[in-house]
Amino acid sequence: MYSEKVLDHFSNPRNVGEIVDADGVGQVGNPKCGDIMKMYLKIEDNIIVDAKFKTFGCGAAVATSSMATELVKGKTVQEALEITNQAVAEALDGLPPVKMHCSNLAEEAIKSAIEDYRMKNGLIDEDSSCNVCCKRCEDVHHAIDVEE
Amino acid sequence: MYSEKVLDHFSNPRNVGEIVDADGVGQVGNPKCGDIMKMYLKIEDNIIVDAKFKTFGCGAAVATSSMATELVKGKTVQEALEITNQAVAEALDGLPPVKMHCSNLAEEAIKSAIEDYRMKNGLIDEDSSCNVCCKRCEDVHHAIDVEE
Amino acid sequence: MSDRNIYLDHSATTPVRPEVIEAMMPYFNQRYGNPSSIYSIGRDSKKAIEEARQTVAGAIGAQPREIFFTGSGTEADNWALKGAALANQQKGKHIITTSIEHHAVLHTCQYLERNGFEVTYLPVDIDGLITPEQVKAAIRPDTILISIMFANNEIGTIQPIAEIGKIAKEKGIIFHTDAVQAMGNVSIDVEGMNIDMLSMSAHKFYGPKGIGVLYVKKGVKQSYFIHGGAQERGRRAGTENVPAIVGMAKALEIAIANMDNYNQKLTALRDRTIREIEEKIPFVKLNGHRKDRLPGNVNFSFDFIEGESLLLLLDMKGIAASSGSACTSGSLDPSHVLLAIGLPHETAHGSLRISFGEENTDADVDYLMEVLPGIVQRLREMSPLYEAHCKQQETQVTV
Amino acid sequence: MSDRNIYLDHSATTPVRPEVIEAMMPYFNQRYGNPSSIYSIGRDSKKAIEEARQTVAGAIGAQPREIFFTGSGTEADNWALKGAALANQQKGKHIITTSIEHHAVLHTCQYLERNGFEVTYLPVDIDGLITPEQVKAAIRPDTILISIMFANNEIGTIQPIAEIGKIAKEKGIIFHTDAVQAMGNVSIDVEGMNIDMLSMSAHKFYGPKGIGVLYVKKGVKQSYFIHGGAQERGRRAGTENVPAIVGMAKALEIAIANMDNYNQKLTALRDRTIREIEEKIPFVKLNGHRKDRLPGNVNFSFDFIEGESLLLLLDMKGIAASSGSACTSGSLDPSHVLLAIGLPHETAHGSLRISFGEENTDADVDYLMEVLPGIVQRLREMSPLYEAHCKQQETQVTV
Ligand SMILES: Cc1ncc(COP(=O)(O)O)c(C=O)c1O
Ligand SMILES: Cc1ncc(COP(=O)(O)O)c(C=O)c1O
Repeated sequence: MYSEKVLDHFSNPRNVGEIVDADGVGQVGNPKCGDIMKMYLKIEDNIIVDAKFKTFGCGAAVATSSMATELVKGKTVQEALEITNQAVAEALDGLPPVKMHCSNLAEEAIKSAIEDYRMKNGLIDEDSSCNVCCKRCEDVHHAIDVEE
Repeated sequence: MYSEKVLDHFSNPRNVGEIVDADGVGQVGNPKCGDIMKMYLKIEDNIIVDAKFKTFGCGAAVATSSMATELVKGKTVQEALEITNQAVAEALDGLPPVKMHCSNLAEEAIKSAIEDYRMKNGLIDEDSSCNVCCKRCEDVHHAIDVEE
Repeated sequence: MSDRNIYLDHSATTPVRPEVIEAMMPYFNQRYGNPSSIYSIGRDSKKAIEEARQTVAGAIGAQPREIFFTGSGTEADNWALKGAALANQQKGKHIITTSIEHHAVLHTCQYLERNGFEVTYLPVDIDGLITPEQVKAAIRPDTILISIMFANNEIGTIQPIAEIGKIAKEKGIIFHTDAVQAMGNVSIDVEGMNIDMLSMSAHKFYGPKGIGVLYVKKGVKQSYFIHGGAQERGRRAGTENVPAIVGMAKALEIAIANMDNYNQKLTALRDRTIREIEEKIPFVKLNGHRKDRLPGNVNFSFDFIEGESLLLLLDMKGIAASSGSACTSGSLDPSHVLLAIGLPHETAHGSLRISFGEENTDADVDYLMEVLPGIVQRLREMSPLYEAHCKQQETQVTV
Repeated sequence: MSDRNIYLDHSATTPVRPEVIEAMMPYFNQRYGNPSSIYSIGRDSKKAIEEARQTVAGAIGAQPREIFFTGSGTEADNWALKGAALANQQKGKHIITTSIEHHAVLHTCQYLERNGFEVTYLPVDIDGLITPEQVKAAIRPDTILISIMFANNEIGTIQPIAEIGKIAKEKGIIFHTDAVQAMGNVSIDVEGMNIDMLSMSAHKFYGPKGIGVLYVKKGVKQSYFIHGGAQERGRRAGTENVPAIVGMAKALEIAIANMDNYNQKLTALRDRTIREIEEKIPFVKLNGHRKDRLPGNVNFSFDFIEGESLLLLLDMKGIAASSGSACTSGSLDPSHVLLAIGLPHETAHGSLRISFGEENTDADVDYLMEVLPGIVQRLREMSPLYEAHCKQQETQVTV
């Protein structure tokens, strides 16, 4: 079901860990849904110089976390915000249809960490905060297995 | 499904044919139901001295015809009337359940031929005639394949 | 008993091809993983199923997503009819079919009738054909489903499926065809023929028993029949029968590749047999359409004799054939198909179906024609109906 | 990737035994006749089926006439529930089952709910057990069916079936049990246990996939599910899957003959594995009853980690296991069984099921225990939940 690349990023995930003095930290997902992604970003001069993650989740969740951290490194904050879930999935040579929501999670984790960075640095209002981890879990689960 | 004995009586049926000067002739069954048995009896001094048959029907119909003619030969009319369908089936080492009605046919053929003999010889009233070939076909067919 | 062994009942079932058995073997105890499992041998099974699905889809011009494996042709028919009926009952409760469908369709229709649906059973002509016009005339505003078999299992008649599909499409009515007998014998293109659902069964084309397929065109509204696990994208539950699925695809692949040769060969055997029976045996009637029929199908009625006796005597000579559908021999009723083409009951009881297959040769027909006329004659001599007929003839002659 | 190949997922499916394959082989292309046919090779098939039916009946103390072959365990469950519901709806529309049934039963119940039936899903205790008293209390005047699985496929818990059967009998309610996981592992006597209907599936006891059985006690009112030909005495239509039927009987015969040895061996492997996991890995919880459980079943939750990742890493070490039921892995929902025994969602996601079988040895457990603790540790180190837990612990310690 998984591509070679997914399996590679799952079994040898890049950038696992914490950044103790991270400039932005984002956590998305819900343990009830079986996946949580926590992303740590180190940002200097608007450029993401380091990224690390911790993930509780399936193979695809781990692999997309790994790939997402790889993708953001070296990018400006604006560039990083433009990374779509499609881009993460494509960089992994695709994901099985039932696992596509994991790539959403990666996109959301990036956004959430950047938002944290911006908030800490007074770059946006606190209440514009997009609560990215919305009712994704229920949405996803109900899309499957429904009689047509 | 058929016993060896049924197959023997089917493939080498005894007493096939007509008796041109028969004392009693009985025909039962219905071509619509897929079986007709015609039995010819030669009766002397109340004893059945010869029996022959013609049958249109399945393997069991042919075999029971053959066995029935064997069974009646040498018997008195009264004895012959006592031959049951069970007896015919048993003499053949049994019949598959769906084919048990064929042994009914044999019993009825004997009775019908004897009745014909009796009628011709003024031994019974014409209107006491038991119309043995009744709605057997429908009965039988509807007993099978019905949802419980 | 005979030392011959000539199988002439390929419409009842076929032997599994050696190549098919070979393809199945590894899936019994080497690649035995449950396809729902994520570990390596589970993924192997999953992959095998998806490849099989692709092969089956390709054989009828469908998409793999439109192919659902079932436990038999009968299950496919049940699912097609009950699934479409239940899912579309708001729209209407009227179904159109024919009077010569296999019991898998007919008895399902009767079940639906007991549950509030109304079914029109189109009559067929003397050859077993229905016309597109008949279908068109039967359509009502509340018609939700048309189910018409591709080729008949007893008399082999092939229906004008493409024309019927066109009508169904015009009227926006779901069109199902039971192609259990047609698969491997007739080219089928579900797109071109406007077929919405199609049933098949592997054991009719040298595949294993206990595996079938229902094709369901994308977008067709249909409820599920077997509920449970998420197999077949949640639409048909139950651990997948991996060896049988692989075997079915292999058998179909070979059947499609060889179809032209196979048909040519079977048609020759068929036409020769029909010709010789008509020449050598009196009081016979060919059942089914003389041209629009399955390449391997021969079906005759022999007046004055009964089918089972005929089969038993043929069996004693080493020839396996059938009388009406093998599937119905558990019943005592004469074939509903033969009654539908207008045969009187007694003639319907006296039918013989010969269905040729791959391993048959002209020598088999030689042998059949050596024994059949004698067997028919022998049974006629034992038949009171033949006696009556002969006496009547005599009377007519002497008068 | 590993060169080891250790299969620890026998509850998902089992390899077909060589003796079973051997028994099946002749029926693919030598004795391939349709059992409904009256000629010699048809009769051979028929005889093989009837012998198989006798074997299966004998294994559970039933009469051969009460055994019906189906295309899967799932079909048997669907038929049992839908058949009894439809045939008895005049009497009432209430059904009792449990919240931990296999989806084949649960989703069928949901289907029946959508069609006007009312279903009580009995909750289970922390070990996955229900009590006879719960069943008794749930019975209403309109209860027509009780369906309670013999042994659970995920956590292995075995229910008090005989006691429940007794209650059902007293109240005159039809009692069905899904014994798909129990067959071959537990002695079953349908008479003594007052079971009216029982489902089984051959691929769970080293038989082939795609074949199941529904036992229906004589006299139980039940409508048919698959309509068509007259096979299985007209109650389950479709050409019989002769090789699979023969294989199922052979597999069951061997399973019953070896049951004591088999159970002893599996119980030892199971108990050792449970003990060692509890000793060597922190933050674990055994799921299912410690004693009343299937001999080969081990099911643990590992806090802070997710099951699929665990399975993938085990697979990379050559170990095949499962997380919840293999049949449900197409879905993203955490196991309904683990939720029913009271696990929080996140813990339910982190479960591992190991199910031992015939070919497993102590060396397999050695190897499992060599790799499992490290894999769990590795995933925990990657987990934000474990990080949060550790930080909390630290805070508590420093305060
Ligand atoms: C308890 C239980 N019931 C039913 C089934 C369904 O059986 P099958 O997959 O043969 O349809 C399974 C296994 O998948 C099971 O474990
Ligand atoms: C036309 C037709 N439909 C359906 C079936 C049923 O197929 P199966 O026996 O595989 O269930 C058959 C054969 O038996 C058939 O000939």
